Amino acid sequence: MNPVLLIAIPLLFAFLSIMNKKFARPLLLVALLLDVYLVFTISKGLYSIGGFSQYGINLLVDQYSLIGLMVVNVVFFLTVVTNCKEVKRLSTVLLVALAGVNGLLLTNDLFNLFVFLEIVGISAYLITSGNKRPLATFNYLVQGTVGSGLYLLGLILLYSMTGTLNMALILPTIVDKAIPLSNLALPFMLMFIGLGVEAKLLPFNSWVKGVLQNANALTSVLIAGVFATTIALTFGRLLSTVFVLGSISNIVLVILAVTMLAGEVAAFASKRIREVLLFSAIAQSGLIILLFANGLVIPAIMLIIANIVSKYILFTITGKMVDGTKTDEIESLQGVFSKNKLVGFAFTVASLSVIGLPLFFGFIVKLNILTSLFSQYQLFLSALILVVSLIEGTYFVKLLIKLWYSVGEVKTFKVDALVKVVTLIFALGLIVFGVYTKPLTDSLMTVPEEMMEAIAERGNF
Amino acid sequence: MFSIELVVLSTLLAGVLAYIVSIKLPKLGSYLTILASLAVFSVLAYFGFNNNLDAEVNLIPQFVLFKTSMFGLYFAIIVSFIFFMVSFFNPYFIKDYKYPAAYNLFYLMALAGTIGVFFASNFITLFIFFEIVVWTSMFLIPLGKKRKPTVTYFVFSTVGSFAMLYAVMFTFSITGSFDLAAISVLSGKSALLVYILLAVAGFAKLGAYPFYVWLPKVLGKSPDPVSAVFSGGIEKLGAFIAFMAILRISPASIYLEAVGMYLQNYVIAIFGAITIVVGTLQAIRQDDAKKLLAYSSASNGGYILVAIAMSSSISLTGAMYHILAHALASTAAFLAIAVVHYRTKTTKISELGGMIHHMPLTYMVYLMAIISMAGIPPMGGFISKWLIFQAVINKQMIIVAVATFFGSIGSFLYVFRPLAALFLGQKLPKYKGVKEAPFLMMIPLIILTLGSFYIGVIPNQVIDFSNKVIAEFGFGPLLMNEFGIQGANGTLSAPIIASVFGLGVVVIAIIFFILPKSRKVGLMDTYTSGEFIYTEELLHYSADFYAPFERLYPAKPLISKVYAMIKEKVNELGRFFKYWFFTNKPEVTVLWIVLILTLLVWGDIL
Amino acid sequence: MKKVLSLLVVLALGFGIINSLNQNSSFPKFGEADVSDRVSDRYINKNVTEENEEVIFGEDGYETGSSNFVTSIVANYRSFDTLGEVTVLFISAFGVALLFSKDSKRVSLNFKPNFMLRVGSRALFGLIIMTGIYISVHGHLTPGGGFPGGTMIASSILLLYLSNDSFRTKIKGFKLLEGFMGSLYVLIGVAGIYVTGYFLENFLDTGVVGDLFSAGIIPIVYVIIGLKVGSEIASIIDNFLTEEVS
Amino acid sequence: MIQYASIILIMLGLYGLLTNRNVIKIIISLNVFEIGLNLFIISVGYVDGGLAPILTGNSTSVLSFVDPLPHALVLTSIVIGVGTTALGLAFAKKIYAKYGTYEIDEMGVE
Repeated sequence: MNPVLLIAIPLLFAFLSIMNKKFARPLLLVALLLDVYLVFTISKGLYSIGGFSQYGINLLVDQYSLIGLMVVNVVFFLTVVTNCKEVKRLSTVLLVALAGVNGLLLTNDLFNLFVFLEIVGISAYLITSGNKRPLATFNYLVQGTVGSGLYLLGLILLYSMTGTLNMALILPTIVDKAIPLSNLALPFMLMFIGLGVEAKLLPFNSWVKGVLQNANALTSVLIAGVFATTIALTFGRLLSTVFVLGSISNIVLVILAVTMLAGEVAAFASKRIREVLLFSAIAQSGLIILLFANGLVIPAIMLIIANIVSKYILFTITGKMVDGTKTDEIESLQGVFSKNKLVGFAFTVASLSVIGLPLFFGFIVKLNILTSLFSQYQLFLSALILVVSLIEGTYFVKLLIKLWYSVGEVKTFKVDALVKVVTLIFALGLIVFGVYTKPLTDSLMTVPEEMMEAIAERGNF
Repeated sequence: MFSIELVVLSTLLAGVLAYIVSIKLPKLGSYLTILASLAVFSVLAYFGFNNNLDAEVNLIPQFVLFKTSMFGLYFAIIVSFIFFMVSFFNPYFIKDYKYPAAYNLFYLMALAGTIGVFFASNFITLFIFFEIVVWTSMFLIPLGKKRKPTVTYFVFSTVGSFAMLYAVMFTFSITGSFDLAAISVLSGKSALLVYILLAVAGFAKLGAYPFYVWLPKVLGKSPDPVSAVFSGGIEKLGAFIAFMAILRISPASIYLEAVGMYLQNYVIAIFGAITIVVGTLQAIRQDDAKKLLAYSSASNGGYILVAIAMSSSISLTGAMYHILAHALASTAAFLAIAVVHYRTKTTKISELGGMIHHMPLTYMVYLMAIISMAGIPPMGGFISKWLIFQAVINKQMIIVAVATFFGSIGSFLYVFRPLAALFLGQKLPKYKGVKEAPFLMMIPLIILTLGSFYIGVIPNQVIDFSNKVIAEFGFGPLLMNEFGIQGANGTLSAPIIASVFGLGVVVIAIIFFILPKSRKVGLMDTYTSGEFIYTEELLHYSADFYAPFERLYPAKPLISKVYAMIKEKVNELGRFFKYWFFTNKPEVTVLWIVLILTLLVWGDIL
Repeated sequence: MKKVLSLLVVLALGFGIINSLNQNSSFPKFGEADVSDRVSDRYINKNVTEENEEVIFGEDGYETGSSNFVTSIVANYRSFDTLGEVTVLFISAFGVALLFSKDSKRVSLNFKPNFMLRVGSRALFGLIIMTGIYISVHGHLTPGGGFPGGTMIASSILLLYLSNDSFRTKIKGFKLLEGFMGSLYVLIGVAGIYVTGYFLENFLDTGVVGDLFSAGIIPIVYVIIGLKVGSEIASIIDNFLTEEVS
Repeated sequence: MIQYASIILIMLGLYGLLTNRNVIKIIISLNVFEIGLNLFIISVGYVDGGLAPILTGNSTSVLSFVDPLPHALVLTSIVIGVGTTALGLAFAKKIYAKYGTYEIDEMGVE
């Protein structure tokens, strides 16, 4: 199957959906189902659009994008299914967002990536507009536009130096033309910042709080789960196959380290559950990009998978909880899980996995991260990661204990059976992967090699 | 043959089973915990003593590897025994818990975790099980009334386990191996780093200075069986790690001629000494019986550290012995207090009195336990302390010696407080109908006391075992014969001391029974010169028991202020970041972008 | 104070960037770009898939057949970008509608079109829409194309819009047109997969360079884009103009 | 060095974003930023004496043309800019509906 259908089908359905509003939601569900089906049937390879080999736009399906597509499409599907009520008039937007997300993961062209970045960005603005906080969304829009503008500036500088936009050709061209690293610092930094805005990296992420602190389950899972994962994967591909960090690696590492630390510390100081989760998400994305920047692709992907699953559970349940109890102050949510044990179980498993305790997937990920960091002899970074995860563990434990044990009266909230089932399955998945990870690690083994293959082939067929 | 893997897995499985059963029948589930921990203990003891444990791993995937060692076995048997003993209390307390099923699950999971730690063959296994113990036991704490200690426990435990993880990973990055033996290969600065980190891990878990503040919080506020398990069992993980760190790593450092040991060991000994002193001082001040015992646990951890740091045959035997003796005695003491708590619903010493009339057996158990903890013959604690004193004097460590003796004398003071005020003292009217412990609770109480007594009278078997253990670390055996242990400055003959002591008891008993009985007075029959008393509670025997001490120094450890400050600083930093980075202003982002780019483009010139 | 500081920082950055671009040996100086070294060289010579040294006006058999190189890139070599771009516009237009239809009710224009506007717009309407369609259709031959053409179409509709209140109510068909054109674009792309194996492949005869009926699917795509952009811009305007904050 | 004028335009846009606290002005600054960007992109493809990239009459592709690719990219970039501007204005209108002002400072703390 041609992977372009992953993008074309949602787009087609999006165009069709505005003709009659009634069909929008069914079309969305059908498109999602088709995409989920397609993801599991497409085969690896380089697919050209229009048949212009490496001179045109290509879609690259390797193990990396395949894993990303599977995770993102499945979670996207489940998010929509479990939040069917909130979808309402957003169906068309979600269809376009789906196309954008798949495009970001598939594309092998820098400018095409920019276009999809805009598509995803604009759909994200619209998705968050449901929060009734136009100023926050406007803020997001301004920052997103500046970010993608900077990305475009960096891209055009890169184009003028290398003469190509094909991601697989950039690195070989740099080598061929012997472009000095100092000349590449500016374009790569611009692109890094541009993507950093979307990836929630620290100095560029003042939009996150406004957008996510009042988000419902659908919005928060999409923004913090699906979109964040997509951006992280895209970022990861750029960092591992296109960017030559060279002289800017110090700035980049400082930015990422500060992101991690600030996210966790801010979460520690937060009193509201959605704030806690969103700051934790910021810190996690900092860590993910940090791993990519250090060339640790496999641990990064594992972390991404662990993250999207646990973020799905945490944000969905939190969304439902806030909907039901009309508050997101942790103090007034005390003991909510004593009436919703199954949901509480899923939430607990997800948080324990995020903390990185054994028997859960997060632990395996943490172990992998540290082993790889230490094999690079990154003593300071790994110490920082440990300190940060101590802070993270502290506030998550605090949160868990508060949510399980009440002091006064207990608020209740209702959760659909479907949400219960899905979160429970995800939670069990975290446990299963935490105990038996071999299939996953095996399938990740080939990722770095395959990523480099397209470069070695110079984007040829 | 019985494989360790099977023990661990079946314990986990039993936990799940107990969980499922307890959803409907919590009490039945708690009986299951008794059976399961009995099974674990007996399997370990039986196959362990016969050298018949199988370390092979077939079912658990990935990094997990086991090995058998006398060292691990010693700990495993003690801890599983403690878990088994405490489990007898579970059926009585289970109904008080908010989530009884979870209690049963986590109880057995924590047991499985500890067994895994003690038999781990590589550091990854060790760490995995260590962390399992941390989080499962963490969830046992809030089942009682208080939630806050959970976080405290998590933080301190995680500091320890992360220090260990860092050490493990660091060792791995140098030696390329996760094997436990790999740390011995290290040398120079890296060895010192790993040594310090592992020591921190041990300190944190054992509750040594400066990490001891979690002990009173957790042990004082947890459900009673949990406190007992922590004090007697889980805390010993710290000793296990400390043993490995101090004995397996030999960083090059200054050799102190005066005391005949390396600087780093001396530092550890000093920290142990501080722990002893601080723990003792705080314990004297506590009004809550459980908190008091918690501080005493901390100070006993100090003894173990001092003993390990001196690393000689006699001191290590002392450490091993002390681990066992303290596990037995402190579990017994905690369980005795648990009985009191169960019957009277309070652990405040000042609210209790005269319990000896209601529960004489519990009183006896407690008495024997504190005798052991204070190091008085004929209990196990006496022998261990004697060994440690011998080693200290032998090494001529003045400061440490002073601290250990101070701790020993101090322990008279603090164990006497609950004894005198809680069990003895005057009966309070409100506890009129209070009865003796239920039958099932009596079993562990009696067994623990007898065990404590046994090792105090006949130390040979334990020393035999511990000789095998220290041989694994390359130390020669401690000499002994049927009558006594050969110390540096003399021989200790436990049976003789015990019989002399027994004789004394008999004589006193005869005197006590022959002499005329004293007049029994009313419950609150306090009097003062002609005045009518309105607030008779204040004049009760147990009120303001150690008032002079309480005036001397504050009840809260000074170090806890430091921790509170750290927490406040992190909070402040968080607010700072929230204010500067997460404001809802687009220009902040733009400003940062501009600044970073400016830094980049001018970076070469500036 | 804030302004001065901002100015200083921004100036520093601006000169820094200019300075670093100036010193950057790999970045071609203005006007010295070496096109032969870039991928565009292939686009100009139309030899991405076939070997030919030069493209001559009035001959046939080239891979795209568009005499406007920019168009050949926009609608053929990088047509996928254009699809994405159309999607961006589409989702923006939809978003504007989504945002406005939420909490305020629709009201009509709040001014009465005067005589000049009514007559003038009728006169101009035809001219503008003709120009718009011409530009769209000749996108592969002359500067312009679907986007400017579409915008012109939209502006002609805007004129009618302003001059005739009753016209406004009739144009519900925009959505249909927009959706239909978008779907058509995607379907042409998908058709490519089944005709030749590549999405958005130029599967029609490319004809003679310079002819109106040449360049395969490029003019078709551009007409689609023109109509789509026109209807989208019109619907954005519609939303902004008729929306009264209530 | 006409090319650097576009950089100055970009900087002007950033300056506007830094100093303005009015929603509409922010959108205008954003547009200035984008225009600078687009000009810069086109300038990258300029060749001294190059023809507009359209074949006319009997010309052949051997002649020197300016780089057509940046033109195509700019086309996309402009359209995307239009989309975001439209959306930004829509949000501005929503903000006005909610707060009754375009000045961010007058909206109070959210």
